[in-house]
Amino acid sequence: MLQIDCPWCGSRDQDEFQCGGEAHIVRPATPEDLSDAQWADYLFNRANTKGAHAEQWCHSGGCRRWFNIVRDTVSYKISSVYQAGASPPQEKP
Amino acid sequence: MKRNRYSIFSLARNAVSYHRDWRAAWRSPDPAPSYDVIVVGGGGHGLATAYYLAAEHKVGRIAVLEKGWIGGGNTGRNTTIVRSNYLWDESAHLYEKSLQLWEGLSQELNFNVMFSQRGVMNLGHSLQDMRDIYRRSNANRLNGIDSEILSPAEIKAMVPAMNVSENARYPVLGASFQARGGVARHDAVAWGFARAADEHGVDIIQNCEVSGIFKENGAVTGVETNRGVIRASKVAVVAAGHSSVLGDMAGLRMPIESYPLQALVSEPLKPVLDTVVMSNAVHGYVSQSDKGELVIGAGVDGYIGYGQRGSFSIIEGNVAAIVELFPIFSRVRMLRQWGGIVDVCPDACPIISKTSLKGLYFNCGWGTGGFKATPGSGWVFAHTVAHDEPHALNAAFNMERFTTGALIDEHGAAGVAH
Amino acid sequence: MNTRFSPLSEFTTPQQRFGASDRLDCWLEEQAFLAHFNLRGDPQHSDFLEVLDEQIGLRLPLVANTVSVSQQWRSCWLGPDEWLLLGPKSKELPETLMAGLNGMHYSLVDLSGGQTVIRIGGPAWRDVLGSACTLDLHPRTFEAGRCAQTVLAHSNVLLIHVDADERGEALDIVVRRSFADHLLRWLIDAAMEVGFELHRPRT
Amino acid sequence: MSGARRSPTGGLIDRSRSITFRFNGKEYSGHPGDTLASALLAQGVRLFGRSFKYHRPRGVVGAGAEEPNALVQLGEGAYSTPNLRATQIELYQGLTARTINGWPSLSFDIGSINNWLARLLPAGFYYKTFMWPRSAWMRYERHIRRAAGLGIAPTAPDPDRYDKMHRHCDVLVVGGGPAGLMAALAAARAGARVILADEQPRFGGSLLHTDARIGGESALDWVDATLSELKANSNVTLLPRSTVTGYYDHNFLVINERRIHHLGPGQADPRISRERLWRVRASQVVLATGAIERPLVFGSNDAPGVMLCSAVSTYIRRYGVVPGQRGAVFTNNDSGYQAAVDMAWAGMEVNAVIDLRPSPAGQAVETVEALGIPVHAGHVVCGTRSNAQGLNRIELARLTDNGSDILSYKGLLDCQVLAISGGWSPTVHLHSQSGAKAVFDEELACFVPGNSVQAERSAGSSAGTFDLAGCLSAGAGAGVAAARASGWSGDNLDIPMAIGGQCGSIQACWEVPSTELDSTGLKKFLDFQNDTTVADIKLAAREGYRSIEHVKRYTALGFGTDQGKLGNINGMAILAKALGQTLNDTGTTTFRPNYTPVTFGAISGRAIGEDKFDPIRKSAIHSWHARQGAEFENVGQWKRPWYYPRDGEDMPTAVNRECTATRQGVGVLDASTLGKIDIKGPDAAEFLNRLYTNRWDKLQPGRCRYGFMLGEDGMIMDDGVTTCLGPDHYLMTTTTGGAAAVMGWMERWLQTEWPKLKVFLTSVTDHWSVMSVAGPRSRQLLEDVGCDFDLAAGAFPFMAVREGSVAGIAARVSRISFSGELAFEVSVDANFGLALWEAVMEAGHRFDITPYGTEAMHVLRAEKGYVIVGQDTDGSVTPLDLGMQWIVSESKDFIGKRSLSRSDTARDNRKQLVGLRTSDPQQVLPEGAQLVNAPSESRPVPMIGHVSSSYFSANLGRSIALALVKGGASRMGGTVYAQLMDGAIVPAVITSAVFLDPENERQRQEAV
Ligand SMILES: Cc1cc2nc3c(=O)[nH]c(=O)nc-3n(C[C@H](O)[C@H](O)[C@H](O)COP(=O)(O)OP(=O)(O)OC[C@H]3O[C@@H](n4cnc5c(N)ncnc54)[C@H](O)[C@@H]3O)c2cc1C
Ligand SMILES: NC(=O)c1ccc[n+]([C@@H]2O[C@H](COP(=O)([O-])OP(=O)(O)OC[C@H]3O[C@@H](n4cnc5c(N)ncnc54)[C@H](O)[C@@H]3O)[C@@H](O)[C@H]2O)c1
Ligand SMILES: Cc1cc2nc3c(=O)[nH]c(=O)nc-3n(C[C@H](O)[C@H](O)[C@H](O)COP(=O)(O)O)c2cc1C
Ligand SMILES: [Zn+2]
Repeated sequence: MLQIDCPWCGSRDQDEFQCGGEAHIVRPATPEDLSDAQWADYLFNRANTKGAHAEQWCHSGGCRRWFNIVRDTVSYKISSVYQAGASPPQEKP
Repeated sequence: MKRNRYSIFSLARNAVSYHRDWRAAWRSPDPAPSYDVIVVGGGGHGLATAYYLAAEHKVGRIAVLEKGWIGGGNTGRNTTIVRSNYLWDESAHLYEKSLQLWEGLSQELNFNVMFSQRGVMNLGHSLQDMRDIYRRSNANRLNGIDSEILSPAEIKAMVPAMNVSENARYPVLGASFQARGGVARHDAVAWGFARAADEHGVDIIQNCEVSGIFKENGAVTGVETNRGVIRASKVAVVAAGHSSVLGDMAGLRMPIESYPLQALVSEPLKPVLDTVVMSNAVHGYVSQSDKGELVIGAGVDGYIGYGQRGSFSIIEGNVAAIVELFPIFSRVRMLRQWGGIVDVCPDACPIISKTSLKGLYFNCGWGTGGFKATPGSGWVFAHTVAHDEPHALNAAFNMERFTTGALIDEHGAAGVAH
Repeated sequence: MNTRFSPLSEFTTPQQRFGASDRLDCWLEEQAFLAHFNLRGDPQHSDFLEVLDEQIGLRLPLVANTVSVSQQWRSCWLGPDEWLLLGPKSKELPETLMAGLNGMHYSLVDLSGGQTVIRIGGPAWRDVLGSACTLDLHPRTFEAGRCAQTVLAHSNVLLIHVDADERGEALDIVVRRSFADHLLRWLIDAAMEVGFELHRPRT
Repeated sequence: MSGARRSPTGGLIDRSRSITFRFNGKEYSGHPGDTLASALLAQGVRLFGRSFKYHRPRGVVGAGAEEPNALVQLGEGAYSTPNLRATQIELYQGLTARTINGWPSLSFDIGSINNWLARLLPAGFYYKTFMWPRSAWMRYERHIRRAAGLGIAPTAPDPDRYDKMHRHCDVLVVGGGPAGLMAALAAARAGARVILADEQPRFGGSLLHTDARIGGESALDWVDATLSELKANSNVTLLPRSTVTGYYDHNFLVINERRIHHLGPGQADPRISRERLWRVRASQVVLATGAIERPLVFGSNDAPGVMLCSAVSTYIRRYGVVPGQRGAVFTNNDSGYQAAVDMAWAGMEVNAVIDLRPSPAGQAVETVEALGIPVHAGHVVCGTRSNAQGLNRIELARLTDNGSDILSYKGLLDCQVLAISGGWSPTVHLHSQSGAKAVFDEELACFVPGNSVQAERSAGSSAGTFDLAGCLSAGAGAGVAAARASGWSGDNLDIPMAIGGQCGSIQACWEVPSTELDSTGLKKFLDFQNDTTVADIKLAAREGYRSIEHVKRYTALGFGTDQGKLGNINGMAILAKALGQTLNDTGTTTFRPNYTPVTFGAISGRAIGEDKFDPIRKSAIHSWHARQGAEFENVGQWKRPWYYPRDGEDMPTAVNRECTATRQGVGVLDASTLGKIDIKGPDAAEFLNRLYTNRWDKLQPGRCRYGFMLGEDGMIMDDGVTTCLGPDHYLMTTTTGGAAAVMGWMERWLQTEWPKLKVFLTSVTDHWSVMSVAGPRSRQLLEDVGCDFDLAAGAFPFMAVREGSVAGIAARVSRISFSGELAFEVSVDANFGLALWEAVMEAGHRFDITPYGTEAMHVLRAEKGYVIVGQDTDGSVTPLDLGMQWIVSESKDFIGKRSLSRSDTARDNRKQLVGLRTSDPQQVLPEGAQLVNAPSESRPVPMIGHVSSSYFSANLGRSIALALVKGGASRMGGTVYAQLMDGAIVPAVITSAVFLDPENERQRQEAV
């Protein structure tokens, strides 16, 4: 039962949120230029990381804003929250 | 490697010697430096693959590498529903092959896997559910798979505990029913395959985690493990929730995400439910184990997770769904809940395929519904590995389908995918 | 001329009151026919804020989950570029506001028919709400000037702290029309235990 | 014999009042404050049940949550509840309970024959047999199922209610013993918001059964004083009868409060829930859950009368029960001596303290010896003998000096109550559930909490601190630390002086040695509920089941309703020894919720039943439909009128009537449930271009257009009509079921992928009531209703939109049609929806206006070949498959476009939408019917598609169907066969999917 810090509303129960999966997958600018395999990679392949995973969430039961978090997919601990469009914070050394 | 054969007679014989003389069901050998085939993952599918490789394809030296204890993955934590009434031809034929293997599995393995053909019911709660049920049942019949459509009255007669009242929030309008479907004793499936594979000389190596895959010139050459390097020219990965992790080791990107899927059991009860009941719309499924617990499950958490646990709110929704369908279970108590890591493909169908790397094979993506496929999956995968070519039954379940678009989408019409 | 029906005007329940005579610790009523407008715009754009201030005397709250109040309007933060303007009964927004906003990227949408407000008060309102609400409603954290969107009994709602109703502290629950009946039913069920009174809609 | 086994004084029971109750049909009495177990013990009952596998007679072993044996079926009828522990049932007047296992009766149980067959039934025997003949398993299974299972599910719906409560707190303290009370006090004094939960009806924990003193007063007085301070603090919530059952991620904990169990069925105020599930987010958690005493493992250690020392003390001190006449103690540590003292205090004859340590010494020993009780050091109990009432003798033996073997047998000792103590197992359940790993402490001979992974700390005996003074100060320390960690600055508390409750050394003993082979001698039970014995564990290890998890599953160790609270650690230690491992190597099995079982009702809370399981969404016109006797259809969460039967009509008659009336006169449909999204901003058209397959940049204000939305995989996701309301301003409609998903989808693209697009979205679904007025008379009707703009075709063309007033209500009217008729969709502020509807109905009298429901709507649109997303599409259908190339723009990119050119998606002979005409016009194909080219008896029959929509069309006087057929577009006029479930084979001809008015003259109809 995650408790997620919405960058706007603060800490809320996971049931107010919706996960949008892996973050930072950019839609190709000109899909027509892609091979079928490249398109399939964009469409279906996912890092599915065991460990620190950058993912998109939407505060759908609250402010309806999308944002990103880095969450450990084993411990479920959330190490950072940042706004949509921002790049993931650097790993601490 | 002759084992004790299991039977009532051997049981009686051993009783005389106070059960001192039972041999180990499977050995616990140290890994050899190399094998012909390494199977990564000691779940039901991996063990079945090893068994059929040895028993049917006479592959000589096989090892199953399991990072924990065999059957400790999804095989040991699923709700054990077995059925073959899938919508699309490709899946229907594959699962039906599996169901046929189930029907003789205890004898084949000489291990009672308690396959109980008590029937599986998929409820329909909306007009669209009923259309889908007709479509799927009709297709099943034409594919040679048994299927019936039940009216609410027929459902009530089979499952008196169910509320089929018209006043329910989502009334039961009917159901599809596969009488040959049912449940099995999940642990026994892993153990039975392990014992039978061991009998054919397969080395089952537990506490052996694969941490790297070696390749040379586009072909696989072995694996790195916490118990040293083990060589093989064929590596068959059957790692379920960890498929992406292994794919990553080989440099493959996979169309897989791993989600927490939970299940729970009630305290044991005297028999009260004689068949398996699944509902997509009310979202839950339930059967009663031979020990008497209600075994209950629902859907995955909405985010990936490797923690073998999920969120409580899923459990709440799941239990509410069961009480909604079975109001008399309200005073029954939940004993235990747990989770597994299910590997989900975009089209809710598995991958049983060669890869771009020679000698590397993947069997994964079974998601929330691969227990029923255990023998069939092992059978076709063994064929694929032995012949370096898929069997007709798994040809469609290749990786290329994500490129060509020839998905086999079982989301829409197959009901809850268990 | 034409009869209006608020989302809960036809609400029926066997009980309008429930509780031992000594205990009616919660009351509920619909605040029907308020003016609801959803406003979107860029708060970085100083003109945008100014127009609102000038035209309807509202300083939009820029702090998340807070409310600002003017003579006639309450404005609730819904998102970094989104607010709910709640006005008195069927209040229209002045044409001049639209005119003022013209040329800016904004959106001002009338939702008056699509939402209503259930006001809940009485000494036990927090417990009644606690049965469904995952937010921390403790007075230490949810106090005057606060609002919050959340999910209540499967319904998306906006909660607004009401500081100075003549009957004491209360809470306004803004809920979509089609969910209002369900939500009120749920709240009444939750309020059984503390005893409740269902007031006629305030229109 | 009432009160025969009560001590004359003492105990926390109300001796002034008596309660009668029934157990196994017999009437007994007890006192308020009793549990069912204590009351029965006080009445001399020793036999509580039969064991699961061998059906051995069993009595009470414990006094709380750890009890494995004394399970009962409580109550009758709808109140009947299976598998409750007698040790946790508070006695109430009129209680009835029955034993769970034992047939035909508890004292004579036929199943006990299994006891004699035991040798044939080692762990896992069923995996080895019941395999022949192959078909027989189902028969065997029926018998196995009947023999298994514990209690009986109720047979009627639950009359009680359940609810939930959400709370946030600074500090949640679990357990209200000395450690927990001190923790709560410390945190509360620091100002923190505190919840203190204990599963018992009273706070005090083990202090409820000691003679210890705290701060110069009796422990109970200290408890009372502490509680009154906590009660007076408004930041403290005290939850008795509340078990913390689950510890989840991010410090989310679930508490199961039992609110009325103790009153008996039907006795409580019906407004009060039976159970409440507290959902708590705690900033910090203090686990003061105490410790559970471990049994010692020896031959026939399951005889009724063998009880934990702490249970014996509890029954005596807390319940004033004298559990027997002659007692003895068997222990490996000091704490067991207290039971001897307590038994003597209660007037029992205490024959011996058997201590397996070679030379126990110290205060405990002295006290016992002072009472004249012989202490047999270096001795063990190696077996028991029972009569019909349970334990009557124990067999003693002397250990060798190193303690590993039996040196000699010392004969039998009379004994009805054998109090045993094998040491203590800290209750690390919640700690472990939180994700932490308990570690084995050799010195304490128990698992203790390891490193925390969540904001949690253990204190008191749950952390391995077994002396009272230590528990008090550990609790206080944990409370202050927790308060500080949650942002409060608390002072350290003064720790009151504790007298009593010391603890001494322990000599670990996991199994009392015996000379015979385990499997031949008396059974040594580990898991009483599942009849798992030491021999079973050793057998499992021999058979290669080496992981503790395998052993658990093979032997059922810890699988019971007590989840191994009593026996697991002994079992793990025995396995470790069999494998030559340390206990830390072997490890524990995984601790999972629930700590104790939780009622399904409580987990569901309020969210069950017709009006709470899921919201019922209603349109503003719903009440009118209901008054008309409409039958409703669930569409998503909405209730939509399905059809409106008139006096006694059946569904087909009603639907036919609605369909013909609409095509011939005028019909009205409540279309309010469609999703509606207001789209505004300079980039709105560009955004629509990206979302929809067709182009939107040329759509003029006042006009609307139909569009398809695809997933990025190229498959149809949703459809609807979007209107251009003005420059940069659009109103999109979506399907009823898809509304929320589409809105979410659009927001997501905007916010995450295209944040530079200046577009604002607002859901306005609920704001608008929409009625579709359709049919040749619709224009006239609207004129009659009163419309302040020109409805004439020239002024108001097809696919145009007008704003104005209808029936005096501000309205937006669109000339769009899903029925293929001349139609107007009128939208008004939903507060006026009903008024508009009534005005239209009123004016419609003249035209015999007919309201129609979703079924007629489906027929009408099917006559026109219009698809319904989700019915005629299933996630594998593209617009091209529907033959709608015209809607797919070549000249721009849109979501999903790239997928359409993949080899499989671009293939020719994909399944394509066609119409079907059965040769018998009266025959309506079932929806979902499979189509084949050549019907056949042999299986599998290759299938080429299926029927997605099928109706009888009253307007056409025949059946019509839409189907997806392989290569269907190029097979017009060809015949296919539906080979149905019932074996029937129905030929049908492939036609265009448009059955009526292919030129669209009716809907465009420019003059009436
Ligand atoms: C709660 C739940 C309910 C379910 N219900 C049903 C149902 O009712 N019916 C149904 O048909 N299916 C069901 N399923 C799905 C089913 O359990 C799985 O599809 C199936 O068991 C998969 O079997 P497997 O052998 O492929 O995977 P697993 O049993 O998970 O085996 C994979 C093994 O690989 C091992 N492994 C992973 N990484 C490595 C590595 N690096 N090195 C070595 N070993 C590794 C793992 O430890 C694991 O033992 C359910 C699943 C869950 C979780
Ligand atoms: N002599 C010994 O060796 C020995 C051994 C163990 C304990 N003790 C004595 O026992 C006392 C221990 O004090 P303590 O405070 O640590 O424990 P405690 O046993 O007094 O209290 C623990 C409390 O936690 C409650 N509890 C446990 N799990 C719970 C759950 N999941 N949810 C809600 N409540 C739960 C129990 O009902 C109990 O009331 C001391 O007095 C100590 O001396 C002595
Ligand atoms: C079909 C099935 C039935 C189960 N029945 C029980 C049961 O009766 N008692 C029990 O304690 N656990 C039962 N379990 C749950 C297991 O104890 C365990 O939780 C599960 O296998 C997952 O393993 P883990 O919890 O050790 O991670 C059952 C599991 C399955 C899959
Ligand atoms: Zn937010």
